[in-house]
Amino acid sequence: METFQLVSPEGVLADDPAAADVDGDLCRGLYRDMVLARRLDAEAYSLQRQGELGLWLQSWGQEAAQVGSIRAIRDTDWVFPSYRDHAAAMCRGIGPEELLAQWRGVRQSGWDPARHRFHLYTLVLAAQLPHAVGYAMGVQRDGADEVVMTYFGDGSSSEGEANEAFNWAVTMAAPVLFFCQNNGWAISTPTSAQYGAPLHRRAAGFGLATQLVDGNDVLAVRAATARAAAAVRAGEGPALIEAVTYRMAGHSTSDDPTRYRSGAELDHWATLDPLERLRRLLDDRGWATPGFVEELETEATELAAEVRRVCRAMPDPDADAMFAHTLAVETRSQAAERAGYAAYTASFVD
Amino acid sequence: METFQLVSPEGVLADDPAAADVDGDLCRGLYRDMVLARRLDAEAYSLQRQGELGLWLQSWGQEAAQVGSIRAIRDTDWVFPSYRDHAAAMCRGIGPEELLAQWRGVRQSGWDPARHRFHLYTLVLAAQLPHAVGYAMGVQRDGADEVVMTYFGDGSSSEGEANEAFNWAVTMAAPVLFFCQNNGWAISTPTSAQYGAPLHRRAAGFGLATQLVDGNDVLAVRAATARAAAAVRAGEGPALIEAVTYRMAGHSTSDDPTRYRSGAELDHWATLDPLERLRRLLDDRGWATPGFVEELETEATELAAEVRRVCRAMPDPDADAMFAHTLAVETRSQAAERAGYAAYTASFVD
Amino acid sequence: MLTLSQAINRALRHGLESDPKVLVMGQDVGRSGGVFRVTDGLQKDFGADRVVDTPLAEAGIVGTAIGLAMRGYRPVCEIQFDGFVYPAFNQITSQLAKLHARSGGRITVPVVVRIPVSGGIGAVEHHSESNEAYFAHTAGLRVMVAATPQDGHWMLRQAIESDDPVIFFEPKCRYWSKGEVAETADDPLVLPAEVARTVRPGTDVTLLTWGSMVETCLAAAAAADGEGRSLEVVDLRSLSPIDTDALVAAVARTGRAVVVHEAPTFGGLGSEVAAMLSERCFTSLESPVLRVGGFNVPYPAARLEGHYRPDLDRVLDAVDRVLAW
Amino acid sequence: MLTLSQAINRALRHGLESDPKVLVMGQDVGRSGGVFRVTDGLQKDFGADRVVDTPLAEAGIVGTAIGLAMRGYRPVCEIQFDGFVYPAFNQITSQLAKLHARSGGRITVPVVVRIPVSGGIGAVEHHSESNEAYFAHTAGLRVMVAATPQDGHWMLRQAIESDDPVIFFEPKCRYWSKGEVAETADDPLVLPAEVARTVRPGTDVTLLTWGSMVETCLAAAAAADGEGRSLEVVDLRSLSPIDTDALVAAVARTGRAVVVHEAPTFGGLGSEVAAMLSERCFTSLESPVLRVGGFNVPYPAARLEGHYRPDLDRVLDAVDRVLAW
Ligand SMILES: Cc1ncc(C[n+]2csc(CCOP(=O)(O)OP(=O)(O)O)c2C)c(N)n1
Ligand SMILES: Cc1ncc(C[n+]2csc(CCOP(=O)(O)OP(=O)(O)O)c2C)c(N)n1
Ligand SMILES: [Mg+2]
Ligand SMILES: [Mg+2]
Repeated sequence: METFQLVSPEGVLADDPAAADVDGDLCRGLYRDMVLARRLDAEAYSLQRQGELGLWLQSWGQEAAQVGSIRAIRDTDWVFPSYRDHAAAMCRGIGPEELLAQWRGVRQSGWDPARHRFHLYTLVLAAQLPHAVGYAMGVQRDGADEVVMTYFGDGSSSEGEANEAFNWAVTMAAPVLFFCQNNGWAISTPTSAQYGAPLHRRAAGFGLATQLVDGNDVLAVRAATARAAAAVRAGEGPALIEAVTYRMAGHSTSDDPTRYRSGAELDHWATLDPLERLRRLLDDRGWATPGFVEELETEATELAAEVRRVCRAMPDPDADAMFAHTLAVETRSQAAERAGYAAYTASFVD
Repeated sequence: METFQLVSPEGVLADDPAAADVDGDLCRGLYRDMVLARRLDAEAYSLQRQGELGLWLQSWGQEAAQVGSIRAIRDTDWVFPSYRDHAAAMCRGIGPEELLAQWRGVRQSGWDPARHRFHLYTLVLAAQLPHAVGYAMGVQRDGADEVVMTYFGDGSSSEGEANEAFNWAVTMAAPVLFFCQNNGWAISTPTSAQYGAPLHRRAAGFGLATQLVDGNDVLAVRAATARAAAAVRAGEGPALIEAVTYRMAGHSTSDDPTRYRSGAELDHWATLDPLERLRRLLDDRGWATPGFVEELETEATELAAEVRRVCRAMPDPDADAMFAHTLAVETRSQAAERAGYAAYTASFVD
Repeated sequence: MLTLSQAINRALRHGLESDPKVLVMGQDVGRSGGVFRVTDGLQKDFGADRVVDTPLAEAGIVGTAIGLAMRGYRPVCEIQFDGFVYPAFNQITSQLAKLHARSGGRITVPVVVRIPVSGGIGAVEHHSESNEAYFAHTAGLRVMVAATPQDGHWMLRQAIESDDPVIFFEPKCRYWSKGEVAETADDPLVLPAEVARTVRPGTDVTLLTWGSMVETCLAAAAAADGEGRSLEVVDLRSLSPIDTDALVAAVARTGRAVVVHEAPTFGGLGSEVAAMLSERCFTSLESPVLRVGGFNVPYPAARLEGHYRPDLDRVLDAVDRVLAW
Repeated sequence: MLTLSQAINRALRHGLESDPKVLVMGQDVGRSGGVFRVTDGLQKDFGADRVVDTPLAEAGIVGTAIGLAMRGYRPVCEIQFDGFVYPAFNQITSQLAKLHARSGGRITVPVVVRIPVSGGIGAVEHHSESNEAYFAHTAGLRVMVAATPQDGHWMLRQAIESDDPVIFFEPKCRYWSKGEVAETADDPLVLPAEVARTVRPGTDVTLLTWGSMVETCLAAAAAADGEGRSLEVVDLRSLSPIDTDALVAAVARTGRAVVVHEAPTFGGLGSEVAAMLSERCFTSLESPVLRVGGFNVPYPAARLEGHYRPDLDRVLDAVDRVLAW
């Protein structure tokens, strides 16, 4: 299968019907999404280095895959993300405090999934895939005009649960769109040690409609996702998109990628940077007006400041929060445990 | 993919190079394997009905798939079966007592896997597939000239572990041959509710070399398996064979298949019976000499008698057997538990 | 009088009838009505969209049920046998049990996982396990076990109505045993799900038990009666939470307790009960709390299960020992 | 002096050197040397065929290890974090634990499953669980936990040499702490794997603990010492089997016991220890056996783990209570 691309690394837009709706507004919007996401990501990274966050998993390099896909579906569509999907989350209106809370360790999740139609991050690899399929079965039963999209990584595709989800979705003809960000690595494991045949081929074997797309080309991702989502919406069955991209940073702030991958590889992918590629197109077409560029830079700087501010401002949670939501209806023994611990801690206060 | 067939339901042998080595001896041998297997199966069924076995899962209808495949590999190759593979087990020299012990409930397994290079039956669906892959990784490391074959059903292919095994085998280029007996049903679930794309297509997507074969055509199964095993042996990577067959009986002696499938379907498959098909070829060619037919009938009758005899003769196990093999080296607390129970039971004997 | 299996079937039917969001899903639950006929007739009456025959994938069953629950549905999943719940263990422990807490209470996952459990039917391996301890130790789940048709019906209805995930065990050796089932929810025989039930009063020793062993304990109590010993039998019903106050009150009265369950005693849920009672009844206990259960071995071949499963004699032997203390 | 992580690394290296059948396998164990650097340098020295970076599939890791073991290999698998062992739960409980019994002793499966376990490092969800109770309750497994570099090295070597499957827990908050490691197997400090170790003698109260909590109990004992209370600390080391005789002897001496572990106490392995001691030390106990552990809630967000994990104060609080009885 050929990799679908609309914008060359040099920033040249292909003469393709899929690019028919491309204009300055669209490109500026997507560029803004990506710039802000990268800024938040970089800021969170340095906050982790300063000890303000316990951990951070960078989305650096994968902005086009995330922004292109989430901007291609409707706000009423539901998303089941993985854990590195900060750019997608931001497009759904999730703010810095909500995004950072989990990584600061003050809560286990930051946002209200229902409000953003964006589920919590799932850290157990691939576990969100059956959730997405089940949710889509609900959409089906409701007769609703909605598509369910779920993000996962190349490594996660090896888990049994991922493959059960692929098969289940096809069998049930559930309106779900699997979106794989193939960033080449699962921590230190390259895709060559992860599977012997490309994921998009495997997915086709399951009966999913598949597309392989250049994940660093935001316009291609957007067009491919729009096409796939439209087919899913039309009841043509579930689909899978494999977006080829690259994780520019380490796996997480605990990881040292120089142990397992070469500088040359990194240099190569740096030339394919998704932001620069779109910026070339913007510049070429004269769409990057000085006003836009300056405003965006201001906005990014303000965002960075806000990220720092809200992060540092997050107070440590109260012990009581630990007991609050184990069950929807607290049991007597849990209430006793909670009260017991409160009395115990109170005994230390003079 | 077209279904590979060598003998038509009418018993006509195709003019195919894969049939070049077909002769009377070969066909008589395969026919004998199938006849004996069916006889054992029928006998075990009636023993269950008489209360001599707790449960029995019939292989009736699937003899060609099993005999054709296991006769195509070498005795030095290893097999990881499922639980309905009695015909295959018999070809590996596993006797009636060994086969029935588990279903009579006197032991949890009947035979020595190493002696027959035939692993225990695995009742947890698909759990044997990763074992086969791991075993094949061992073969690989030993540089041994062996192939590992594993049987599983259409339903089992939906389990996460099955798919992990497919992917793993391809990634590791392990010398394993997955053999699916697609008998149309997983208890009451037809393949149409099991998956949306045929298994052989899915397997190809994983990067397995695949073949679709008429599972009621013992010569086709044998030829396809021989071909696949040769490729695996030659280091060309793992393979999968999907053999289309039919479970003529209920899922087990506890199952009433009339609740979920039609008599017409059964009638149709009765016309495709693997034994009759080979018998037609034998008759056509004059390979079914009267001596052969009579001897086989005698042998089958004797086998049936032996099945009844060894089954009824199996004594109930001693309580001590329950404690015997929890760990390779018994712990002090287990020894104490065992001794305590022995003392307790002894206290009842006057 | 209904069998346990019929009582459960009616509870499912009630759920499907009274709430369009209730779904039944699992392997062979539809056309065939389940391997124990528990879902018999439901697909015919409610359709294949609400009584769903699923692919053969337990993680998929629980995982998609979670997704359906997030969409507002109330799936009741069936795992075909106790020994086949393990492929779903990840979805149950890391997702089903934790989503409410992880989401700060924003997500509820009202999923019921029904599991035919325990031995006594002469089954082959993996079909006779008593694995309640794994789930009871998992915070975020409710764990219930129905020993009677009454509980099979009413406790399952409560489970379906609960906004919390529930692991619902059905002792398969009791599927065909009959019992009364109350007609209405306000019948005094219908207890809240979290409450232990004294199924037989007694004064000398308290037997604490659940599921497949309730009947065994009742038989033991009847036999002891003949020897002038008065055994109390308490059915825990809810295994998480445990109705500790009721258990403590019972044992404080008799001063002697034996915990009886089918799972191996080593690390079994009986150890929680015994540890808790030993602590809270420290001054009123006249003898140690004993545990009677399976041995620390994998469930054995069918013809050995009579040795493995606690029976009347082993229960009475423990009773003798606590009384002789 | 080695860190726990280095001590384990050397045990793996020893296994790889001394037996060509030993393999190390798991996610990222090769080139990167593991997320905790435990397998650092092994692939470089022993090659990618013996130190195997696997696909991202836990059932596959344990399942293929079983197959390799049947072929005569001795795989040592790594599960990257405690919370990610559940996808392998089916292979562990229904296959790894049972194959020896199911085969009537004909098959041995010498597989070690190494699991970094417990909290205390400020990790995100699923990275801090103490799930030993699930495995200890599973007949057919040996369960060990190394609280010190000494045990990290020698007990792991014993685990690798064992013909039984072993779940080997490594408390991740101890990976960087240093300790002596004996040079030779006949050093008296090298204990058999099944034996509990009295890490600090004492006369007033026995603290029974393991893994991440050994250090906490030692700190509590040191603090209590200042107040004139003599606490004994026993590290169980082996969680299945448990060295019950040693525990009983210790508690019979002091008459008072507190079990301390990080997992939720409800249904935790501490309940087995407490139930067993309450039974066997019935007459010598001067107060109930208390349990100190995690609460019955999912492991909380990192900034709450200080509340969740037992600390010196909570241990001493329990000590006060048993002494005040
Ligand atoms: C079930 C499970 N196993 C292991 C891990 C540990 N782990 C976290 S991320 C990761 C690699 C994931 O790779 P991929 O799916 O490609 O996503 P990426 O990090 O590249 O975005 C691993 C092994 C986990 N989180 N969950
Ligand atoms: C993990 C697991 N889930 C469920 C079952 C119960 N069960 C036993 S056989 C069966 C159907 C298997 O179908 P298939 O794989 O097609 O094999 P067949 O019986 O047709 O030979 C089911 C659901 C099981 N044994 N293991
Ligand atoms: Mg990746
Ligand atoms: Mg089948």
